[in-house]
Amino acid sequence: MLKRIFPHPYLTTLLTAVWLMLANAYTPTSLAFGLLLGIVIPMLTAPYWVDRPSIRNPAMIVEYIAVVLYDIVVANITVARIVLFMRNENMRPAWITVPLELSSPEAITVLAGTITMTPGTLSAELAADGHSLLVHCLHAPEPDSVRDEIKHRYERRLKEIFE
Amino acid sequence: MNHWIIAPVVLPAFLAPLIVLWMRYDLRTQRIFSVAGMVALLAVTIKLMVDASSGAPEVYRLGNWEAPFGIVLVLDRLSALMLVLNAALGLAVVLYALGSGWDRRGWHFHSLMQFQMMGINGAFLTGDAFNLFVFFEVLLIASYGLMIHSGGEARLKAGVQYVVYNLAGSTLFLFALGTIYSVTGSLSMADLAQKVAVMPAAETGLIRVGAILLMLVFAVKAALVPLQFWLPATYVNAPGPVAALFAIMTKVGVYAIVRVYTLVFPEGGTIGGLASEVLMPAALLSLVIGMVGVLGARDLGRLVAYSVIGSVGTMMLAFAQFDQAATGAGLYYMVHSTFAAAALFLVADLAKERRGAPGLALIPAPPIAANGLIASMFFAGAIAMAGVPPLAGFLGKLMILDGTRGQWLIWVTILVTSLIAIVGFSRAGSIVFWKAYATGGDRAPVPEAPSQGLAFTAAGGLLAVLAALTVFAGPASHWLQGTAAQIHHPQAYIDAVMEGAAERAANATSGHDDHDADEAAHEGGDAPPAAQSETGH
Amino acid sequence: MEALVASAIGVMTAAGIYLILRLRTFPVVLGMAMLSYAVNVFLFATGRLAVNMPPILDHLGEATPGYTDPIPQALVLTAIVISFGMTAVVVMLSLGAFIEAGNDRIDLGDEESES
Amino acid sequence: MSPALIAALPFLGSLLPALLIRTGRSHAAISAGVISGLALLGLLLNAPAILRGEVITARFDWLPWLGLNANFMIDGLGLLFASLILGIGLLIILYARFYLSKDDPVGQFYTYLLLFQGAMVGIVLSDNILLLLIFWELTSLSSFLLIGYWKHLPEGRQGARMALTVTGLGGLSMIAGMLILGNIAGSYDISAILQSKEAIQASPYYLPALILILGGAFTKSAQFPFHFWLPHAMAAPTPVSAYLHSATMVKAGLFLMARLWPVLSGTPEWFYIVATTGLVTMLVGAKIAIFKDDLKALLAFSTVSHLGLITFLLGLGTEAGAVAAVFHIINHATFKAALFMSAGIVDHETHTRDIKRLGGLRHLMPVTFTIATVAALSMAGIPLLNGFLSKEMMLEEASHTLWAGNGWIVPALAAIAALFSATYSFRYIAHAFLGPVRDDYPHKPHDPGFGMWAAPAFLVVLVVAIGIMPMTFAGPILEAAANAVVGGGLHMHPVKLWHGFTPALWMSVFAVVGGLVVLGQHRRLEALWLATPRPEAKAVFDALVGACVRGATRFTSALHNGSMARYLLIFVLAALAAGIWAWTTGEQGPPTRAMLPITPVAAAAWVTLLVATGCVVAYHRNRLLALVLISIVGLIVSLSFVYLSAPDLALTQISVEVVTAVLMLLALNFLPKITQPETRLIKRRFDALVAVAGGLGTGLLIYALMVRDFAFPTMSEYHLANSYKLGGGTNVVNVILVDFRGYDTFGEVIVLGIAALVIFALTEALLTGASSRKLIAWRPDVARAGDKHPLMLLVATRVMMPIALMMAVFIFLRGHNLPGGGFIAGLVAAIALVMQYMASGFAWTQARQKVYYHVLIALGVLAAGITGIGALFNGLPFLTSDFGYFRIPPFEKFELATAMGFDLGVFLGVVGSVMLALGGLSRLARRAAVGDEGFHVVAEKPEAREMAGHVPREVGLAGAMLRRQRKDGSEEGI
Amino acid sequence: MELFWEIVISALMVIGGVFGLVGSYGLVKLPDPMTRLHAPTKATTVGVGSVLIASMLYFAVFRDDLSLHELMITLFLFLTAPITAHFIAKANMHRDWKAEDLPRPQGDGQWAIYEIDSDTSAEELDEAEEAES
Amino acid sequence: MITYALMFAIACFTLALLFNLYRVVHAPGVTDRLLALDTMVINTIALLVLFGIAENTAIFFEASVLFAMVGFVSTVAYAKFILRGDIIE
Ligand code: NA
Ligand code: NA
Repeated sequence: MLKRIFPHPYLTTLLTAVWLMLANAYTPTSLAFGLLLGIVIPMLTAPYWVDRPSIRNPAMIVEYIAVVLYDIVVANITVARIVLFMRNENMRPAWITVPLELSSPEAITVLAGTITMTPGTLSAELAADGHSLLVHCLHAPEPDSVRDEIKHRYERRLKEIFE
Repeated sequence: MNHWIIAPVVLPAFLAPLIVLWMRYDLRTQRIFSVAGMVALLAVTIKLMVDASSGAPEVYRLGNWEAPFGIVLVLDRLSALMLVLNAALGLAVVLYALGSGWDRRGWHFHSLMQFQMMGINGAFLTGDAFNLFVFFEVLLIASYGLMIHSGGEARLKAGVQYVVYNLAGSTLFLFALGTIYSVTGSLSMADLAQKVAVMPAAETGLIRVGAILLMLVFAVKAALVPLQFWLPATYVNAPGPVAALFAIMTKVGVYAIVRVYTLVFPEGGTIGGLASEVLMPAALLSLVIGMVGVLGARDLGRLVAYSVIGSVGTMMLAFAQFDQAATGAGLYYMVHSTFAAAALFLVADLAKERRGAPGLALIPAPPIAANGLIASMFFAGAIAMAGVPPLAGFLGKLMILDGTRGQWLIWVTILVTSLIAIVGFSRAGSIVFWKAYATGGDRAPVPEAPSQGLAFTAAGGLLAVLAALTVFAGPASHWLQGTAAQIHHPQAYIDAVMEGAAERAANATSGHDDHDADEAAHEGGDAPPAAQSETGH
Repeated sequence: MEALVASAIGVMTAAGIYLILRLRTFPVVLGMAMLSYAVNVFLFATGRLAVNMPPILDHLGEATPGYTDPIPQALVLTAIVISFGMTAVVVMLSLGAFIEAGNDRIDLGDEESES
Repeated sequence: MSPALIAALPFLGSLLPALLIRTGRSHAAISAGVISGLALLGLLLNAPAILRGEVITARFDWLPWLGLNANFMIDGLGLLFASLILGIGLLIILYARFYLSKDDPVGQFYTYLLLFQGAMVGIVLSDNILLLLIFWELTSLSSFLLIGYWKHLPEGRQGARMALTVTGLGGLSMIAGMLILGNIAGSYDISAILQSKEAIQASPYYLPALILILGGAFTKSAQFPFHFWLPHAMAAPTPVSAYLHSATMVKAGLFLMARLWPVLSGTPEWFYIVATTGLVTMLVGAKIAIFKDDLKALLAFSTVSHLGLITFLLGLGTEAGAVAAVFHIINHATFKAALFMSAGIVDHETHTRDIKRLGGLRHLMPVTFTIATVAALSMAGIPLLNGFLSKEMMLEEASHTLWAGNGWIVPALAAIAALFSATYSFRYIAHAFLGPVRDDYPHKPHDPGFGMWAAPAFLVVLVVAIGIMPMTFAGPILEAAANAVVGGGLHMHPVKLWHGFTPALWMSVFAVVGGLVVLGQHRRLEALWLATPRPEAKAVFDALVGACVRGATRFTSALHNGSMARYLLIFVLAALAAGIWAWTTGEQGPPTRAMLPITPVAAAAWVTLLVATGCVVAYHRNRLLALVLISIVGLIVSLSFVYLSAPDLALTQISVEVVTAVLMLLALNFLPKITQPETRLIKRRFDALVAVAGGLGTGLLIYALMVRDFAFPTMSEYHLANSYKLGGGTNVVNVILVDFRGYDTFGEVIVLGIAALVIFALTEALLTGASSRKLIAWRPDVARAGDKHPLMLLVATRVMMPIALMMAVFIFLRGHNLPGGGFIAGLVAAIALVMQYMASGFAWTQARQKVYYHVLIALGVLAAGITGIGALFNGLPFLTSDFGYFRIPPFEKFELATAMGFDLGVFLGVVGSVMLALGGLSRLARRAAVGDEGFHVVAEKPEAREMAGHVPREVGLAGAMLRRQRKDGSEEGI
Repeated sequence: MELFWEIVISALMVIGGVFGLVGSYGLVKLPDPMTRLHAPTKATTVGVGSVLIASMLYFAVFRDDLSLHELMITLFLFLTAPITAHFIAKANMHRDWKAEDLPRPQGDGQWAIYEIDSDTSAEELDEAEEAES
Repeated sequence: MITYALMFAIACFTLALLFNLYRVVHAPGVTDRLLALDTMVINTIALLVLFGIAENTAIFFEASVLFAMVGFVSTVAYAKFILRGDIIE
C-alpha cells in the first residue's frame, strides 16, 4: 500500500523540492502543493519505473557530492588550461576501458555522469553487457592512472551507496 | 442576445469530440449521430435565416466582450445564407457518404465532417478578421483530413500539394492581418470599417498592401486565377463526397471577398478602387481558364473541377461590379453553382465507383449499372453547370448578364465560355455514358455499398434543390436582392456591432458579482504574484 | 533594432521562399517552417518593439505605460499553435505520399496522377 | 385551356411514358398521344376566339426582378405553330409506335419527344423573350437527346453534339440579342416589345441586337452557312427527323423572325441580311439536295432550301412576303413531314435509304408510293397541291424585288432555286419508286400496316385539300397568323389557284420543265458534282472542334502540369506584384517613431540568425543537418521573443520547436536523407532572385510598419487596462487568449485536435493495403548503430520525466498571471512523454499507457466547450468567463477562474494531439522495423478494425496476423 | 558585507563568463570531434552554473528575494549534460570510429553501438515487466 | 562592480555564441553542429540569466528552464536519429 503511494520516496522529496524552487515561494501552501504533486506524479509515472533502487548508505551521498563538486571545479580549470594553452599537437587524447563492478543501472549512470563532469574524461559508451565503460580522455599521457582514479574515487563510493 | 447564433459552431464542435470519445468504434452510431447532427444544423441555420431575414444584423458578443476588444459573431442575411448552404450540402454529403460506403473506408470521417462544418460555419459567422483566419485554419485542416480520407498514392500526393499551397495561403493571411492590425490597431471588421473610412491619406499605401494581400488569400480559397492551381488535382483526387463538400470551400473565399470588400474596404472608399481592379481580370481569366479546362479535360472529374473554377469566375464578375443588382445576381449564381458542382461531383463518383479501372477518364468503357439514371443525373447537373436552360444556372447567368449591361467584354466572355462548356460537357457525357454502348462490353457490376438508394437520393436531392431554386427563382432572387442591399449598406452592420460598444466597454464591471469585494480584499494583500503562482494570485 | 528585426524577417522569408520552390517535399516543408518563423516575427513586430516590457501587470493589475502591445503576441501564439498542427499534418502527409509513391517528389505527373 | 397549361402539359406528362414503359410499348405511346392530344384539344378550344382576332394570355410572375416572367399568349401565329407542333406531334407519336423496334427504349423516346414538344409549344406561346429563350434552349437540349437516341451509333452521338454546338452557339448569341432588345424596349414581354418599333430601330444597338438574334434564328433554322448540322441530325430515328427537322424545331428560327417581324423588319439591314441569307440558303440547299443519295439527306437539304425560302420571304419585309412565308410554313410542314415519314417507311421496309439501291417500289409499295409522290409533287410546286401555291407567291414576290438596285438577280436566283427544288423532288419519285422492280433490296419491301402510313396519308390529304381549296382549309389560320406576323392590320388578298400569266407562272413553268431536264442529266451532273472538290462541312466542323479540344487539352495540361514549384512561384510573384502595385498606388507618411538602439547581444543574435538561415539554405540537401540548423534559427527566434518582451511567445516557440523536430525526425527516418539536386543552375538562380525579392518586400513592409505610429490607437490599451479588472489575470497575453479572444483559442485547440485525428486516420490508411506491404518491405538506407535504448537515458528519464511533468503543472497554473498557460504546459507534458518514449521505446511505453490519446483530445475539446457553454445557463454569451477568490485556512487566498477550465481543455487537447500524432509516426516505424509484429499495435480495439471495414482486402501475412489478432481479442492502447 | 557579496557575485559572473567562453572556444579550437566534445560539456556547464549561482545570490542579497529557482536550472544542466555528451559521443563513434580502433571492453562482448540489436536497457525493461506481472 | 562584471559576462557569452556559430558554418559533419547547437542552448540560458540580473526581473526564468529541457531533448533526439534512425523505437 505504502509502496503504491510512495513508489519512490526519494523522487517525492526531489519533486517537492523542485516545486518549491519552481514556484520560488517557500510557504506552507507551496510546500503542501509541492508535496501533493510529489506524491501524485510518481504514482502516475510508476508504470515507467517499476523497480525501486535500493540506497544502502545515504550518508555517503553527501561525501560523494562534495568530492564530485570539487572535482568539477578542478576539472574545469584543467580543461580550460588545455583548451587555452596546450597546442593541439601536444595533446594526447586516449580511449580507455573501465571495467565495472557496479551493476545497478542507477549506479552505472551516476558513475558515467560523474566521469563526464570531471577532469578531461567523458563517458562515451557502455559495453553491450553493461560490464565496461568506454571513456574518452582529452589529454591522458597515462591512461591507466585515469582508470584507477575513476575506480578508486567514484566507483568505490557508489558501490557503497547503491550496493 | 440571440444565443442560436453560436449554435452552428457549437453544435458540431460538441458532436465531433463526442463521436471521437464514445463512438469511434461504432460506425452505426456515428452515422446516426452524424446525420442527426446535420439535420439539426440545417434546422438551426434555417431558423437563423428566418431571423436574419427580418431586420438588421444581429451581433453575438463572445465572452460578453464588446467589439473590437473581443470577438463578435454577426448574423446577417449573407452569413445566414452561407450557413444554410453549408448545412444543406453537409447533409447531402453525409447521406451520400454513408449510402456509398465512403465513410467506412477510413477513420474519423464523421468527426472530421462535423469539424469541417464547424470551421466553415465559424468562418461565415465571424465579425473578426483574425478569427476568420482561425476558422479558415479549422476548415482547412478538416478538409485536409477529408481530402486524404482512405489514402492511396494519387490522393496523398495531391493532398501534399493541396496542403502546401494552402499553407502558403495561410502564411500570406498572417502577413496581411499583421499589416492591417499595425496600421489600424484593430481586428474587428466593423471597427476596421470605421477606421479605414477615415484613414488619413498618408497611410493608404500600407493599408492597401494589407487589403490586397488579404484579397490574394481569399482568392486562393476561391480558386481565382492565378491562384487556382491547387483546385483541379485536389478535387479530382478527393473522395467523391468530399469533393462535393468542397464545392462550398471555394465559396468561403468568395464570401470573404464579398464581405471584406464591401464592409471594410468598400469600393470608392479612402483606399480607392482596389478590389474591382484586381477582381475583374482575375474573374475573367478564371472563367476562361475554367471553361477551357472543361473542354480540355481528359477526365470527367477534372472537367467538373474546372467547371468550378469557371463558375467562380462567373460569380466573381458579378461581385466585382460592387453594385447591388449585380451582387444579388452573383449570390443567386453562387447558390446555384454550389449545389450544381456538388451534385456533379456526386454523380461523377457514382459513375466512377461503377466504371472500375478506367475511372473517369474520357475513354469508352462498358456501360455501367444504372447507366441511364446516372447519365440523366449528369445531364441535369451539366445543364445546371453550363448555365443552359431551364435550370437556375441559366437564370443566374441571365441575371449576371443583366447586371453587367454595357460591359461587352464580360458578355462576350460569359457567352463564349458557355458555349465552350456546352461542348465540353456534351463531349464528355456522350463519351462516358453513350459511347459505352458502342463498346459492346458487358455491363459493369454494381459496386458494393450499404445503400445505393441513399447515395442516389443524396445526389438527386441536390439536383432537386437546383430545380426548386429554378422554380422559386422569384422569391429566391427577391430575398437575395435584399441580401445584396444589406451588403451594400454596411452601415447597419457597423452600427449593430459598434453602436454604444465603447460606452458599454468602458462601463463594464466584468459581470462578476463578487469581484469588486474580492478585489478590495485582494488589494489588502501584498504578496507578489510570483510568490503565489501555484494558486493564481 | 527595428532594422535588425526587419532584415531578419526579410532573410527568413527569402530563405523560406527559396526552399518552397524546391522539388521534394522535405525542403518544401523546411521552407514552410522558415516562412512560419518569418511570419510569426512579422506579426509580432506589428505590435512594435520594446525591451523588457512584457505585458504582465503588477499585482494590482495596473499597467505601466510603454508596455508592449499584447494583441500581436496573442495572435502569434495562436498562429504558432496552428502552424504546428499544420506542420504535423504536412509532415505526415508527405511521409504517406513517400511510402505510397516510393519517392518524395512534390510534383504530380503529367496527368496529375489521375486515379 | 390556358396557354400556360398547354405548354406545361407535355412537360408534366413527359414522365408518364418513362414510367409506363414497364407495362408495355403501347401504353407508353398511348400516354404520350393522350398528352399531346389533350394539349391540342386545349389549344383548339381557343381557336375560335383567336381566329376572331383575340389574343389569349396567361401571366405568372417568375423572376419579376429580372423581367423574366412566365407570360404566355396565343395569337394567330402562336395558334398556327402550336397546332402544327401538337398536331404533327400526335401523328409522329402514332408513327413512331410502329417505326421503332422492340430493342429501342421506347419509353425514353416518348419522354424526350414530349419534352421537346413542350419546349416547342413554349417557344411559340411565350409572351416573354427570356422565357422564350429558355424554351429555345430546351429544344436544343431535347433534340440533343433525340438525335443521340441511338447511343451506339457514332453518327448519332456526333450529330447530336454538332447540332447542340451549332444551335447552342446561336442560342447564346440570341441571349445577348434578346437582352439588348429588352433593354431598349424596357421590357422583356413580347407584347410590350412589339409596341416599341421606333425605339428599337432608332437605337444604336439595333444592328448588334439584330445580328445576335438572327444568329440564333439562322442556326436553329439551318440557314447558310450554319446549314451543315441539319443533315447530320438525320442520324436520329426518322420520326425525330420528320418532327424536329422538318416540321417544328427548324421552324423555330422562322417563328422567331416572324414573331419579331413587326419591330425588326422593314430596315435595309433586315432586308439585306435576312433576304439574302434566305435566298442563298434556298439555292445552296436545293443544289446539294439534288446530289444526295440518302433519302433522308436529300430531304434534309431540301428542308434547308425551303427554310431558306421562308427566310427569304420574311426578309423582304413586305406584307405579301409575310403572308407567303406563313403559308409556306404550313405547306412545307405538311408535305415535308409526309415525305420524311414515307422515307422512313421505305427505310423500315427495305432496310436502306440509299436511293441508288432503290427504284421500282411503286409496284411493291403502292400506298407509300402514292403518299410520297403527292407530297413530292407538292414540294416540286406542281399545281393543285399546296406547295405550288406558296412557291408561286414566293416567285411573285421575288419577281419584283430589287437587290442593290438590280432587278434581275433575285428573280433569277429564285427561279433557279425553284428549278433545283423540282429536280430533287422528281428525283425522289423517280429514283426511288419508278423504274423496274429490283431483286437486290436488302429486305423484301411491301406496304406497312395502316398504323404506319395513316399519319403521312392524313398529311397528304391536307396537301391536296389546301392545294385545291386554300382559303377553305388554310385561309382563316393563314390570315390570323399573317396578321400576327405583320403586327395587325393585315389586308390579305385571297390565295387563288389562278392568277393569270404572271411572271411567277412563267418562272414556275421554267422550274418544272427545267427540273425534268436536269433530272434527265442527273448522271452526268453527278459525275461533275463528285469531281468538284468542296469542303465537307462535317470534316471542317470536326477538325475545328477537334483542334479546339486538343488546344484546350494542351493548354490546360500545360498550365496545370502538376509542378508545385511553378504553382508556388506564381503564387509568390502574384503576391509580390499585387503588394508592389498596392503600395505604389497609395501614399506613405514619414517615419515618426524613435528606433530602439542596437545592443551587441542583439547584433550577435542577428548575425547568428542570418548565418544559420543562410546555412539552412546552403546545406538544405543534407536533411538532418538542415533540421539541426533550423533548430538554431528557432532558438534565436525564441531568444528574440524573450528579449523583446514576449516571454509567452518564447516559451511556446521553443517547446513547439522540439516537438516539431521530433516529428520531423520520425518522418525523416523513412525519407531519403539527402535531397538530390534536380533543378538547373539557372532555375535556382531565378528562384533565388524571386526569393530575395520576396524577402526584400516583406522586410520593407515590416520596416515601414515599425517606423510609424498610425492614426489610431491600438485596441490593446483596453486589454491592458482591463485584463486584471475584468479578466482576473495579470498576464495580459494569457487573458486575451483564454478570455478576450478565447474563441480564437477554442478554434486553435480544435485545429490541433483535428490535426491529430487526421494523422491517426492517415496512419491507419497507411497500415493497411498496399502501403502496408511497402512499409514491411522497407529497409533503412543508412547503417544503424546498436543499443536501442541506452541505459543512461533510461535512468535519467526516470528522474527527468517527473520533473518535466511538474514543470508542466507549474506552467499551467501560473499562466493566467505570468508567462505560461495550458498550451505550453501541454507541450511540456508531451515533451516529458516523448522523453519516456525515446528512453524505453514505443511498444514498452505504449503498453503502460493507460489513457487513450483520442480520449484526451475529445475531453480537451469538450472541456473547453463546456467551460464556454456554462455561461449560457446564466444567459451570458458563449465563453463568458467568471472568476472568484477562495480562502481555505490556513492557506493564502487563491483565485479560481472559469478560464482555467478552458485552459485545461487546451492542455488536454495539446497533450492528446501531440502524442497521437507522434504515436502514429511511431507505429509506421514499428511496422517497418518489426514487420508483422506491427499489427500488434495497429488498432485501438479489435472492433475498430471491423468498423473500418476495409481489412478483408488484406492478404498474406499481414492479413493472417490481423485475423489472429482479432481472434485473440488482444487490445492495445494508442 | 554588501561589498563582500558584490565581489563574490562579480567574481562568479566573471568566472562564469570566462568558462563559458573557454568552452565555446574549445569547440572551435580543439582538433577533432571527440576532443571538441570535452570543452563545452564541462566548461559551459560550469560557466552557466556560476552565472546561475551569481543570479541566485544577487536576488537574495540585493533584492531581498529568496530565490532558489536558479538551482533548479543548475540541477537540470548537471543532470543532462553527461547524457547529451554521451549521445553525441556515441554518434561520433558511430560515424567516425571502428570497433577495432578502440580498446575492447572486458569479457567477450562489444561496445553497445557495435553490437547489432543490443539494448543496454533490455534487461532493465524485462525485469521491470516481470516485476509488474 | 556588478554592472561591469555583468557586462563582461554578457560579452563573454555573446562571443561564445559567435564561436558556436563558427562551428555551425565550418564542421566536418552533423555531430559537431549538433554539439554547437547544444552549446548554444547553454550559452543562451546564461545570457537569459544575465539579462534577468541586468533587467532586475525573474521573467526569464521559465524560458531558461524550458530552454534547458528542450535543448536536452532535441540533442538526444538528433543523436538518437544519427545512431538508430528511429528515435522512438
Ligand atoms: Na499563456
Ligand atoms: Na551538455
